[in-house]
Amino acid sequence: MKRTGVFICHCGINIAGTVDVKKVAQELSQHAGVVHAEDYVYMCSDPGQNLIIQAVKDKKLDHVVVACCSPNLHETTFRNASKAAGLNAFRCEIANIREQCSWVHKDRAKATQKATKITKSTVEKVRRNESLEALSVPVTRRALVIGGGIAGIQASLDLANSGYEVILVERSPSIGGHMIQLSETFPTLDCSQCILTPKMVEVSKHPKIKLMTYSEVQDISGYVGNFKVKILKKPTYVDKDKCNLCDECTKVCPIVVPNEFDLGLTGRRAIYIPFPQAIPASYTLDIKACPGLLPIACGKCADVCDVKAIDYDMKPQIIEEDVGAIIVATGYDLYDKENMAEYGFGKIPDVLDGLQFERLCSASGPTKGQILRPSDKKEPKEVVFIQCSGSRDPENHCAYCSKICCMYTAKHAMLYKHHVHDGQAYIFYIDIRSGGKGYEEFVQRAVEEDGVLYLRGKVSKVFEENGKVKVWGVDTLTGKHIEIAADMVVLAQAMRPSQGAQELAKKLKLAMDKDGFLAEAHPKLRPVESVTAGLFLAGAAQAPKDIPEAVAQASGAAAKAITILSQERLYHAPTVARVFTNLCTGCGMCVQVCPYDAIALKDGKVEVNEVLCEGCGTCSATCLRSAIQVKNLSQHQVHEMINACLGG
Amino acid sequence: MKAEEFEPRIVAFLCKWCSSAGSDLAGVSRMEYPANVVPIQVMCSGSVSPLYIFSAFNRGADGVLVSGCHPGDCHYIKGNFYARRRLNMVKKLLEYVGLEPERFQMSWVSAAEGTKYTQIIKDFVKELKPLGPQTKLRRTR
Amino acid sequence: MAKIEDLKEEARKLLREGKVKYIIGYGVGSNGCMANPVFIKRPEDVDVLIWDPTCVHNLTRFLVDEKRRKAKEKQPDTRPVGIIVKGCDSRAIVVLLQEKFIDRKDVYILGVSCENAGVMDEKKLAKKLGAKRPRKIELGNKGQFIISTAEGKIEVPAAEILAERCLECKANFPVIFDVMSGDKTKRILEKPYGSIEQIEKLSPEERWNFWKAELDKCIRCYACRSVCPMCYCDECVVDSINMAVTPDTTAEEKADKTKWIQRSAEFSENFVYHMVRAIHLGGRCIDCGECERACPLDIPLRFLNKKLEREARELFGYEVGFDDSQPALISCFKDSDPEDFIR
Amino acid sequence: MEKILLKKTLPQWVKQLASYTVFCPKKDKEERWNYTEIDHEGIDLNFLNTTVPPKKILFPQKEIFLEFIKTDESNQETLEIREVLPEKKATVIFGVRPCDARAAWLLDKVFSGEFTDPYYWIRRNQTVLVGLACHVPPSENCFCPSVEGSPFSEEGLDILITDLGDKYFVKSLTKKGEQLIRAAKQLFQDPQPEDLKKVKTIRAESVKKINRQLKDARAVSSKLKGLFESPLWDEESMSCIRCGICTYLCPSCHCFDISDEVESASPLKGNRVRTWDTCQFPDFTMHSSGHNPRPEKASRLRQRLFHKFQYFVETHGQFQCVGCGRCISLCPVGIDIIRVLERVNEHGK
Repeated sequence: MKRTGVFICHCGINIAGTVDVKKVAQELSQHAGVVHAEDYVYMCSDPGQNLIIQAVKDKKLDHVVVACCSPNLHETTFRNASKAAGLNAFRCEIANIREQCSWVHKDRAKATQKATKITKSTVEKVRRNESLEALSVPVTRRALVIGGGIAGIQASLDLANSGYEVILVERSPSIGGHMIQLSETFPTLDCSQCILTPKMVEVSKHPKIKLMTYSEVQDISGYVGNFKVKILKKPTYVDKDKCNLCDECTKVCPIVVPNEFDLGLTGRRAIYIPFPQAIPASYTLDIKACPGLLPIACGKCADVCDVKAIDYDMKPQIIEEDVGAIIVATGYDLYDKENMAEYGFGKIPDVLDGLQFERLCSASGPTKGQILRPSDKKEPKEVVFIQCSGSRDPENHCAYCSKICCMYTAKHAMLYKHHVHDGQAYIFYIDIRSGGKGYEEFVQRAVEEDGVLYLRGKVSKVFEENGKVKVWGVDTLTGKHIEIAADMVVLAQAMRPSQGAQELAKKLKLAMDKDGFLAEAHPKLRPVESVTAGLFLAGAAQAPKDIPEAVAQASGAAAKAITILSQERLYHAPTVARVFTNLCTGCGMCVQVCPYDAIALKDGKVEVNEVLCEGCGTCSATCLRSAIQVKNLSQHQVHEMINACLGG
Repeated sequence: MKAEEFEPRIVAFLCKWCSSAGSDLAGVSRMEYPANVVPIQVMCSGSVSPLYIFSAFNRGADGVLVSGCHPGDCHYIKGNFYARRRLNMVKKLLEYVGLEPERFQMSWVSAAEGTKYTQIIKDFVKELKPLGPQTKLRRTR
Repeated sequence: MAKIEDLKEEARKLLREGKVKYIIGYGVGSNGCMANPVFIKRPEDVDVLIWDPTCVHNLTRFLVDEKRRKAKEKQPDTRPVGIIVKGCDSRAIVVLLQEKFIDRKDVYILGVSCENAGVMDEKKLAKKLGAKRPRKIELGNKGQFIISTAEGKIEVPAAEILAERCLECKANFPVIFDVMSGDKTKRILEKPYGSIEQIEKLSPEERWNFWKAELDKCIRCYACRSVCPMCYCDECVVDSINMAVTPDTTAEEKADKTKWIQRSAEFSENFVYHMVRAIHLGGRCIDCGECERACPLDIPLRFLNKKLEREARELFGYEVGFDDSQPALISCFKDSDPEDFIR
Repeated sequence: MEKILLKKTLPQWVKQLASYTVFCPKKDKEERWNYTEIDHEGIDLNFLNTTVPPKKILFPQKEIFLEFIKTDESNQETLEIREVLPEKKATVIFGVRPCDARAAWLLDKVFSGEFTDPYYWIRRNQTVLVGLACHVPPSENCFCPSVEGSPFSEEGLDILITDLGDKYFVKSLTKKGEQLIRAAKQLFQDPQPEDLKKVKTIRAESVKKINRQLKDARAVSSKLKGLFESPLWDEESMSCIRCGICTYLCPSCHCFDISDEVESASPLKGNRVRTWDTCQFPDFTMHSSGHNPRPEKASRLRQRLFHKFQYFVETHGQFQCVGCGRCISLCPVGIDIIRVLERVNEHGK
């Protein structure tokens, strides 16, 4: 006969105030298999825990139930106490009679009755628990970072500098992300490239970092501490070790396509280097643009390459890597101008988005830092900046606030004034959100020092009219209709999860929020962890962020990853699914429903990979023959709990 | 027994991560609701077998509630989607054989929805009272 | 028109060439005019095979026995088993394949089309004939049944004595087969769920009284699950023997096993049994009607399964028994699955 | 005592039996005959035979033996046990077919002897069986003469009624039977010679009408012994689906299981019950070790026939089969006890 001990906590008056703990103890003492039942004012206190330890020893208890607060709070406390008394941790269970009983009821009799039932059902459960030891697995002490923007770069460097090998995967030919496109950064106005390139170089030179540009994560398997990753390395057709950056190839290349780096404000050749400081410093042959290699249609680039760096026979490679932790920093894209019906569907040449304007301002940009409007390369004298373009508009566009637009628009207006002193900058805004160190001061500076004109209100229409860009809006403060014949309009487009992030998220089994940003495990307490163990989030992939935030989160993610990588072995809850082989017919339904691919068919029966299994039990509800059940929460245990709940 | 005296006995299967946490939150926020529900914490609504529901009614439950995470919020990614399918079939079956539809209910309650949990229990109890004790499926003797 | 001769020829060939272990088919029975399952091992016995409207059985049930037998054999004979299947039976094979219970190479499927008819319902026939005793029943070429009795031949429009399930059959010809006799004549169903609509339209209380009366009758002979090809579990979850016993299982553990239902054939227990069976057949039942036919007390079990078949189709667009590559109803989902019943 | 009762006065007779619970076959809505409690208006002996034999009244599918309550106040265990005996109520079953009555007579043998079964005997002794001789075989598959019964056999009956058209020939065979007649003696007249003559002819006729037979059952029974290991069982059981129809609905099958049905685990409370069980269920012989001595359906079919035609003959000198034909008519896969036994006849020496 099992010998169960029950301990009822008063929690001061938190429980005893509404639940008659003495009565509960007395009822439980009569419950079959309960050989000890007592109540105490604070079970979680040292004397309280000692009561348990003492009773286990004196009464030779083999199971313990503590009726107290939610298991989320003190389960560990009491399981450790039971351990100290010589029991296996899983011989102890918590009956939640506070949050789910005493705190939500007033009627003393009813609350007491309910507390009794909850405790009884917990007794029925615990007495059928088995002793379990945590599962442990060795850790692969390397990390994978997906995305070579500022967040990915920062995370990689932090990991590498802590002594862990890092594989940094970037899908475009160079790392640097959007930050490298920026001209200056708020609120300090220091040059973006100047502060980023040193980090990029550090990455490329770092012995612990294996940089894989022009590559994409194809498939991922395994589990925290032991992931297997398949990475597709796209062919660049240029051997970057041979290439001496002489730039002869681009001169002879007959093909011109829009240049992504300048967001189409300039063109590039089919063979190209994204930008001078690109890392890795090498050329890439864009096979989509190239007239073709099978058969070789042009071949000029190869002809002029003295160092024979160009290799048309380069093939895509699949590279497999083992890692213990993964940081996802896939960043953002701007919400496409073409979605903005009211602002001319992006068809008006002098209506730019924020990033295009950055390029215009940038010293390395298409205009070498002069602000000239695309249509006629004239200096715009009146520029209208429109905030919340596509943001905060649940009806038509994105419901959320893209967070950084207020600041960079202020920066844009300011930069414009620094370039065009006699120009006028207007900013249409809904609100100005300038929370952050030095941010509000920055906005004030734009207004006071640079005379930027802020107009509160939404722009209703933007259209071309004899060489000007007409902007119709309303100043909601004066209620006046406003019409501006601008030379140029800059839209602060909303931030969206970067292209293809969704597909990747599916491969990684990452949850996404309704807007497609990656979901964190807990909005407050676990902001850099994903719901899947071993996967961490950094940068704008998780939500719109400015640079300092992205960098901070990246370092946070790196630190979180290190908590895994720094371990010899990882421990995993042993309450996992178990197969009753004699009942299994191998129908494979459980294999299909398992969210973690933890179940596999092997000669007509299923097997559980205990390390992959998270113990959700969906398999057991699916199995028609109860042939697979979760340890310590078996269908039999639930069945007995049901009986106890219904007072029988 | 008169409806107003009758106190329905309800078993509630709450998933650990959302609904049980939501119920905890209701407690932390000291919301009040009737004491008719005895909760059983399961890992995921996806683990609630139809056997549990039939068995609960067989042992005399007046009502059974299954509550899990909102679609997309499942701690186990998709367990609640399977639950939604499976238990929809159970509900249709029970109604088909003539059990009062009110007696078996399902809800999505997130860890942040203490208020919603409270409301669901209040409504559930309110709807069950006029029905009186569930004697149809209950084991006699 | 389906000809048994074609199948006999094929069967003889298979047995002669040793391509199959044996052939499961229909033969003349000794209980009235009803056919019986027969198991033919030698080519010379093939002549006992018959095909007529009394071939009601779903022979795929015997593939379950075959698998159990094979599992026990030291050097199992891996040749396939030949089996004669109607449209509904063939859907059972699809589900068995889908659930990996059998392998396609384990069966050689001799399909036979019910064409515009199907199989007859013993009770309807008895009503029709009154005192007369049927000796033989054949399908006439005008879709009528020709019944030979001691008092001479009677012709009856098939529809009048067809089994209810045949009148609601989705595909009255095999959907999977190695050889098939007969034409793929698709019957147009004006009321695919006619039989259950009469219950659906009742008030909850009337429905309750109906099922209470029916399930009260159950004596738990378990003919329903025994005759069902989908009830291939080695142990049914409602049987309290359902536990893995090892030499070191203690007596206490043996006593402490899940008893979802008690042995007494009382309503409350019968109810749980039949509900569990219905749910477990949801998205798996191919409506061969065997459970209902086998029931010695005529509990209309088909009404339970047909209802869930309908729900599976209308709620989830799930069709049973046509595609062995699709996942089972409850092991997949759509984001768009209805949740109007959820708060 | 032999009497004549006018058909139209049958209800009046039943009316006189107010002190009894009266059963008689009634059609359920699926048109199956079923023994149902009736009042005198409900009486009607115009029926074939019931699906469930009258054994369900003498040997119900569920019988509570005892109730137990175990309380456990901090290790002070107290166990309280109360015997539950069948409720006392005089019962009459009208319209018992001679075969089913004969089965009851076989059950009597099973439940008496060294250990008499109180539960069975309380029910048996308080029940009067009023039989109805068979003019025409109630079932296609009747074969009672082949197993030493007959359409008008009297074993197990208290009264045998023979239908003479507008009147019944009522013969009482026991004290219980006579009491039943005395309860309404004014309704009964003494039979005329022509009545007796008519009874004779009807009986002679009725045997002829039976269209199934098993030749030389005794020989079969002696041949069985040699066939324990015969391949015959495999062949004949191929189509068996291991359901319980043939045995649950057999009037003479009587195997049962005893189990504790727990109402509440704490305090431990429940009943010890006897329920029907059948040798055709795989778990019938399942050991708690998991070992099953009769794992194959072949061995289970063999058991059924050996029990009926050999073991029972050895212990009680009778076949444990009364030829009602239910197992043949109701078997979903047409396993035919006559055919199997005929094959035994061919095979055995």
